[in-house]
Amino acid sequence: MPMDQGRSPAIELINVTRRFVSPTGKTLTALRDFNMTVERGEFVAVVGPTGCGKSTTLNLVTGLARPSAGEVRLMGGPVSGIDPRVGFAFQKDALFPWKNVIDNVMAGPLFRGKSKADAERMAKDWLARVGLSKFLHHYPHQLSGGMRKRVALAQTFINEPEILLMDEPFSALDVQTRTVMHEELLKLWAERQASVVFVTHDLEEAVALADKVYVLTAGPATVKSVYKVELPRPRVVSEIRYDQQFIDYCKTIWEDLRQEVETSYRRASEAA
Amino acid sequence: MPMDQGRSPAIELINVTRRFVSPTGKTLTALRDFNMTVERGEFVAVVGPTGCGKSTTLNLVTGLARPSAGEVRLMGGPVSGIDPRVGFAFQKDALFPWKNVIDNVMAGPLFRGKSKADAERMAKDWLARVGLSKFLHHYPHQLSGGMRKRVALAQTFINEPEILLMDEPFSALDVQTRTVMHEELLKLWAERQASVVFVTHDLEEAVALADKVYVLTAGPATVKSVYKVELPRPRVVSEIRYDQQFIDYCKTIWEDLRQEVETSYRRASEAA
Amino acid sequence: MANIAMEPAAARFRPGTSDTEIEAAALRSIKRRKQVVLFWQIAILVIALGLWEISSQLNWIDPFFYASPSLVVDRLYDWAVNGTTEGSLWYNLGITMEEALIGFFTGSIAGVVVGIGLGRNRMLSDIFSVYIKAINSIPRVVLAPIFIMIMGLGLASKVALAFIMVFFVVFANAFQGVREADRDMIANARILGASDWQVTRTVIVPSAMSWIFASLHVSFGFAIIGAIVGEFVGARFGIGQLISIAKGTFDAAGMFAAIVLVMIVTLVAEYIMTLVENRLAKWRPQQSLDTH
Amino acid sequence: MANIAMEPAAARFRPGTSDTEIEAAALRSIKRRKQVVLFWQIAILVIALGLWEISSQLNWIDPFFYASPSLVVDRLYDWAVNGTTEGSLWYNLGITMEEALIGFFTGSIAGVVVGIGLGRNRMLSDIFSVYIKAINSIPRVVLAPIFIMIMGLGLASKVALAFIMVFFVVFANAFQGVREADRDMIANARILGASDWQVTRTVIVPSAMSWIFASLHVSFGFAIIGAIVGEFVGARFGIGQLISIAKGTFDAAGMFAAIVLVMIVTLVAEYIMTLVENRLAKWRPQQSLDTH
Amino acid sequence: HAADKITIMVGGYEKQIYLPAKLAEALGYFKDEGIDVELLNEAAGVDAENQLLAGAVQGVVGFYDHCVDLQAKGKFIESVVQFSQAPGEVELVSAKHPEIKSFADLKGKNLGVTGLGSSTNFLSLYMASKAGLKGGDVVSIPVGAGGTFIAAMQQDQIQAGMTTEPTISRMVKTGEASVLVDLRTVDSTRAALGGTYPAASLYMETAWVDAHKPEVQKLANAFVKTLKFINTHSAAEIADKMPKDFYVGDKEGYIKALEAGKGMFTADGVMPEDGPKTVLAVLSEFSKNVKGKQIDLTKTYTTDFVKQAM
Ligand SMILES: Nc1ncnc2c1ncn2[C@@H]1O[C@H](COP(=O)(O)OP(=O)(O)OP(=O)(O)O)[C@@H](O)[C@H]1O
Ligand SMILES: Nc1ncnc2c1ncn2[C@@H]1O[C@H](COP(=O)(O)OP(=O)(O)OP(=O)(O)O)[C@@H](O)[C@H]1O
Ligand SMILES: [Mg+2]
Ligand SMILES: [Mg+2]
Repeated sequence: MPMDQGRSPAIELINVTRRFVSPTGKTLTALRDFNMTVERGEFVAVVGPTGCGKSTTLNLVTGLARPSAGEVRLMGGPVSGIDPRVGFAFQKDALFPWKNVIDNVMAGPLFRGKSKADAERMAKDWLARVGLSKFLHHYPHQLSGGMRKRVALAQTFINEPEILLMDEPFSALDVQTRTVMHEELLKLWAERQASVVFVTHDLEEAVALADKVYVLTAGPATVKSVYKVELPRPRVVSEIRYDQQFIDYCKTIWEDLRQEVETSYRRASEAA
Repeated sequence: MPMDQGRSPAIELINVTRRFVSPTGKTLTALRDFNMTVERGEFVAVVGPTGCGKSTTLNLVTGLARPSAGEVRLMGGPVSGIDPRVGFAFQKDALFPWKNVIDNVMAGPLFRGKSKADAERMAKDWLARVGLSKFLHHYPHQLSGGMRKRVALAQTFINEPEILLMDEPFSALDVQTRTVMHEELLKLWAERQASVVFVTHDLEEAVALADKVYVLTAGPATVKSVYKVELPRPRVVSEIRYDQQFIDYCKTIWEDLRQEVETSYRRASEAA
Repeated sequence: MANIAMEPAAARFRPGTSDTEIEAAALRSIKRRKQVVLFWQIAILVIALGLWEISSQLNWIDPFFYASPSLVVDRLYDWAVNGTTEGSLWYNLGITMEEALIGFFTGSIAGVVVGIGLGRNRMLSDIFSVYIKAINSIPRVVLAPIFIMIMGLGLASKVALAFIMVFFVVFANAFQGVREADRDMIANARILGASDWQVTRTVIVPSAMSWIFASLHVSFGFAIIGAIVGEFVGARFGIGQLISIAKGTFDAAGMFAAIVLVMIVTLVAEYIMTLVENRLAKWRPQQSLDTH
Repeated sequence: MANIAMEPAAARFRPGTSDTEIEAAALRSIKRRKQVVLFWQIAILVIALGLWEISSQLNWIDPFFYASPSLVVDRLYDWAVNGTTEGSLWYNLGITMEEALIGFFTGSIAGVVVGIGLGRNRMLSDIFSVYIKAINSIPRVVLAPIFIMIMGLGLASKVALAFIMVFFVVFANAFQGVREADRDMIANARILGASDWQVTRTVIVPSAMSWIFASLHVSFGFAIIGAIVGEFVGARFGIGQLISIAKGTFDAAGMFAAIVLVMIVTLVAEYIMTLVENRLAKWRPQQSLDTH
Repeated sequence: HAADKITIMVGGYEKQIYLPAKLAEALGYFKDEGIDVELLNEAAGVDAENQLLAGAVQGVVGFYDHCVDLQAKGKFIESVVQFSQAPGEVELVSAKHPEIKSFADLKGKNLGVTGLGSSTNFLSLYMASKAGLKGGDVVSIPVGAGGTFIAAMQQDQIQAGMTTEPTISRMVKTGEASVLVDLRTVDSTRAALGGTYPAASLYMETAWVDAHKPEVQKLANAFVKTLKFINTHSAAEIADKMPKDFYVGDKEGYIKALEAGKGMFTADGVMPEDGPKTVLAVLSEFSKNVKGKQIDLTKTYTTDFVKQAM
């Protein structure tokens, strides 16, 4: 796999800080001196208390937002605007309400200059994989929450991005569908040798999928600790949960995370 | 608890059918001959494959939508329009973007004729419970996904509804915050002797919280089976997961559900 | 009825009612609704015209100024059958419609293009919106003679007036429509690989569509007004001329007849526009399609 | 710049730069942006006026018809210092402003109220929108004399004209704004216990606000036009009178001077309106407030 | 009652043909008579009559032919003070068409008029028919007045046209047009139309006049005095009394135009004997309203008040 040996990492966040002005006029620091490196072909999971700054981090990587200080680098170059190699599954789906399901999924390939026939074939294929073949012509408002999320995933996956960012992509899905999605994701990752950053609240999911798990501190987010998950690949997500090593990983990370979540919750509860 | 002995149940769905016209002109049946009874003071969890019709069911109970056939009854009377005794946490939050956090939470009490001071006091209290005291004056777009969800919960809880409908309320929260929310929910339920219908994809959550778990079939949803969870109350959600009885419940229901989810997935994948 | 989130009260069915029965009932209820609307529309029209006729018959209002429906109908009939002093009615109507339609299309296209252009480019909009607003405040009646001086008495000057009536309304809405486009959706499109132009075409334009249509609904009337104002100031044919002659000869019936004609044409245009809009907006949640 | 989802290019800071430094840089960049905008605005103004002046000096265009900036400024200065033949300039301006402002406020309030009323009640809107559209197509120049006949030559008839210019534009937008209000939000409000009126007040009105403001921005210009058209048909004082006399006496400079005056007033009103709008819309995501 | 305000609408009080209105005010004659007169301006002549009939104004300064026209429609208004005995208009011919030397040469040409159905329209057609042209030989094009008239002639959309000051002076000065028929003096009007043509006048509703004789008398007094003033003063002296905005920039031109046109005003406000007949002749030939109707000309004017005023 030659791409894995590429000298520069896929994603680098170097001493990144991101501030917002809060309505009371004070600045709110969402990220402070944040450092993270994702090698090419690596699968990184990010966990942390709610509101700590995970989505903010992904936004910086996409180029949708800029750091207040520090630097973000993609494939060795600085981020300037939106990079065509990046795919991003938003936390809150952003489907186009005026396009039906298949047109939504076809949007990416069409934007990227694929022919209509190709795009349609690919879209049908991906919609079959996410289990929505029967809903090609429904409009987003006619779908359930989980179905919309799956359309959004197909929309992202169809572009087969080199760098794949996902913000809690599977939280609206039932366990079984989630398993199917896990497998599709791992397949895509392996085939494309993509680099993945995967934000989730489900620790088991994080350990089952990732090479590295980043645990973030309560906001302003910094990296608290990084765990290398050395479970053998290929992993069968539905079975791995009975593996003792897996359970140990989960326990360790859970302990680590719990402290942060507690800090976060305590801190947030104190009256401003 | 005299209210528990009230003769008529809190919610009754009798032979309810709900159809939609799909874009291809065919009718899509989301619910068919659906029957469900929630006694007063009962805590019911609903699980089922994504897209089977859970949200549709809740919509019918609120009165936001009407059944195509069959009848929905609340507290013994037919549903006609929106009932003030119902509280509903939407699957997709519907905060008012032009109101800041505290104004969003105060909306309910103010609508219901509470004084501004009272509403503010209550809202502050609830925001502290969901851990957002520091964000009173933020606008929704300045919050993270999990924070928005918590505002929406405070907005629903503050009305202390007699009938509480919740559509995947905690899926965007980290485990710790979720635990806190579970406890708040159980407290509210116990204090108000409310009747709760709780839709979730997290089976453990369902079993840990509910008196009864409804398992729905793949859409068109009908009730596949109902499980009475006879774990002692009060339950401490964070500890119950190590209880053998709990684990058994989960296993049984999981098996039951898995078949449905598989059917659902298989059926949906077949090209329409 | 007052709550748009609620669905219209539907008949309640016993369990087991078949789909066809339910659909038939839904269709019936839609049809009944249409009938009620039509009934009231006609009732209001009849009452208004009746009042007008009676008060002018009884001289409560002076028919010299306000004519009466029967006189207006007479005049319209006469014009339709015998033509006007300035040639056939249809020819005059055609002239005005030509001016108004060209002005309407060019004006709304320009309004949409400039609105979207400035809406997407904050620097340009900051610089130019001041000028656009200033120009919008020039009375069109003052512009009319200037346009005629520059462009002559022919089609061009009237089209220009219709254009300028339409442009600003459409511009204002297209501009704001662009500003209101959902940021997440734009971000999503860009990440999916859309170029600037593709974002405009697939996200900005569709989401500004309801804004643009809202302005088009008033604009067609404005385009006709523009054409007529131009014809007032100088023209050989057209509805504006008919009105101006009628005014000059104290012919109230003629004036109202011309106005009625304009109204009818506008309503037809409006109807066509609504059809187009409904076609374009077929992705929107529509309650009446639900089977109850 | 072309992509509104992207944030403006910001300076890149070394790690460790303090918050105050970063904020100062942000403020600087905002200030620089304002300066660039102002520069271009002035540049365009100067170039346009310069071209006008030169071409009239060199007789490329006939200053008899099109005056020239210097003549217009002279006339404005003269009016301001010595008054017009019809009394002090400010008095005339005041009259027109009074008519326009009353018409603007009543027209936009009526437009909003009727728009929201019909927007929330589909039956009423189905019945009445036909009539509203028909009335909108009546040329205002035809209405002017009718209004004066009914309401006399005083303030009332001009206000009515300004009203009718404003009403339809605001109505169309308020109506569509109501229709576009998010259904989930309405549902949420109702479930939280809101009455119909509370839903209107707390959900419908705020979400239609940007629609309403979009129409108000064009409407103020329209209100002035209405007032001036009314003054054309018959009045003693007012900017419309000044324009009409200037036209009658081939006083191009006077005509343009009056128009310039109207423009300035409109821009001031526009500025105030933007301030109000920004205040009301302070909940919206605003990029320039981010510290970079 | 005498203190009540009398509102008079003028069809453009900056126009020289309606000059007596503003002049009377400037000379203070209304005040001298103890009446409170408000002059209102109105750009397009025809609306004024409607306002008069609707009672919004008590008097109108406008063309006498409306009195005839309205009688055909059953409305009775009468000229109380007759300002002019000539229309004050001029048929201009474009310099691009030197071949046009008389009305007869206009065959097949486009004639500019202010509006279809306006006095300029009827007068043009009348003169054309007097010159032996038949209906359809000339085409009337409504071009308004002022800039649009000039533009239409420059663009050769009209080869000749009837208009008033200050357009006349302007076009003659620039050499773009010359005078074909001058209807500003009594003599040339007689020559062209076969009689005097009473035009600018103060007219009022007959019923109102009958009910307000004292006020009307005072008005007549003021206007007759004004007309005398015009007769006894030079154009320059009159111009001095007028608001300066009326002759912006080109006072000389204004005075010259006034000199040329001063002769159209009556000396005493009395309706010239042969005037109404000419008007009726013109209207009954070309106005749809008047054609074939029985008109009682004596009811279209009164000289009672002006005679008293002398
Ligand atoms: N536009 C904004 N203005 C002000 N503050 C903001 C803005 N966007 C985000 N924040 C703040 O930044 C912090 C981090 O938000 P972020 O969305 O990155 O959290 P998150 O880790 O994704 O949380 P979750 O798990 O709930 O999605 C929060 O405290 C939020 O209030
Ligand atoms: N407005 C609509 N028009 C047509 N079909 C609809 C509409 N709303 C829902 N449906 C269909 O009804 C079915 C049930 O939807 P519902 O939202 O109730 O599912 P759900 O059980 O809540 O799923 P999830 O777990 O994904 O939220 C889906 O197949 C969906 O496509
Ligand atoms: Mg997030
Ligand atoms: Mg759902």
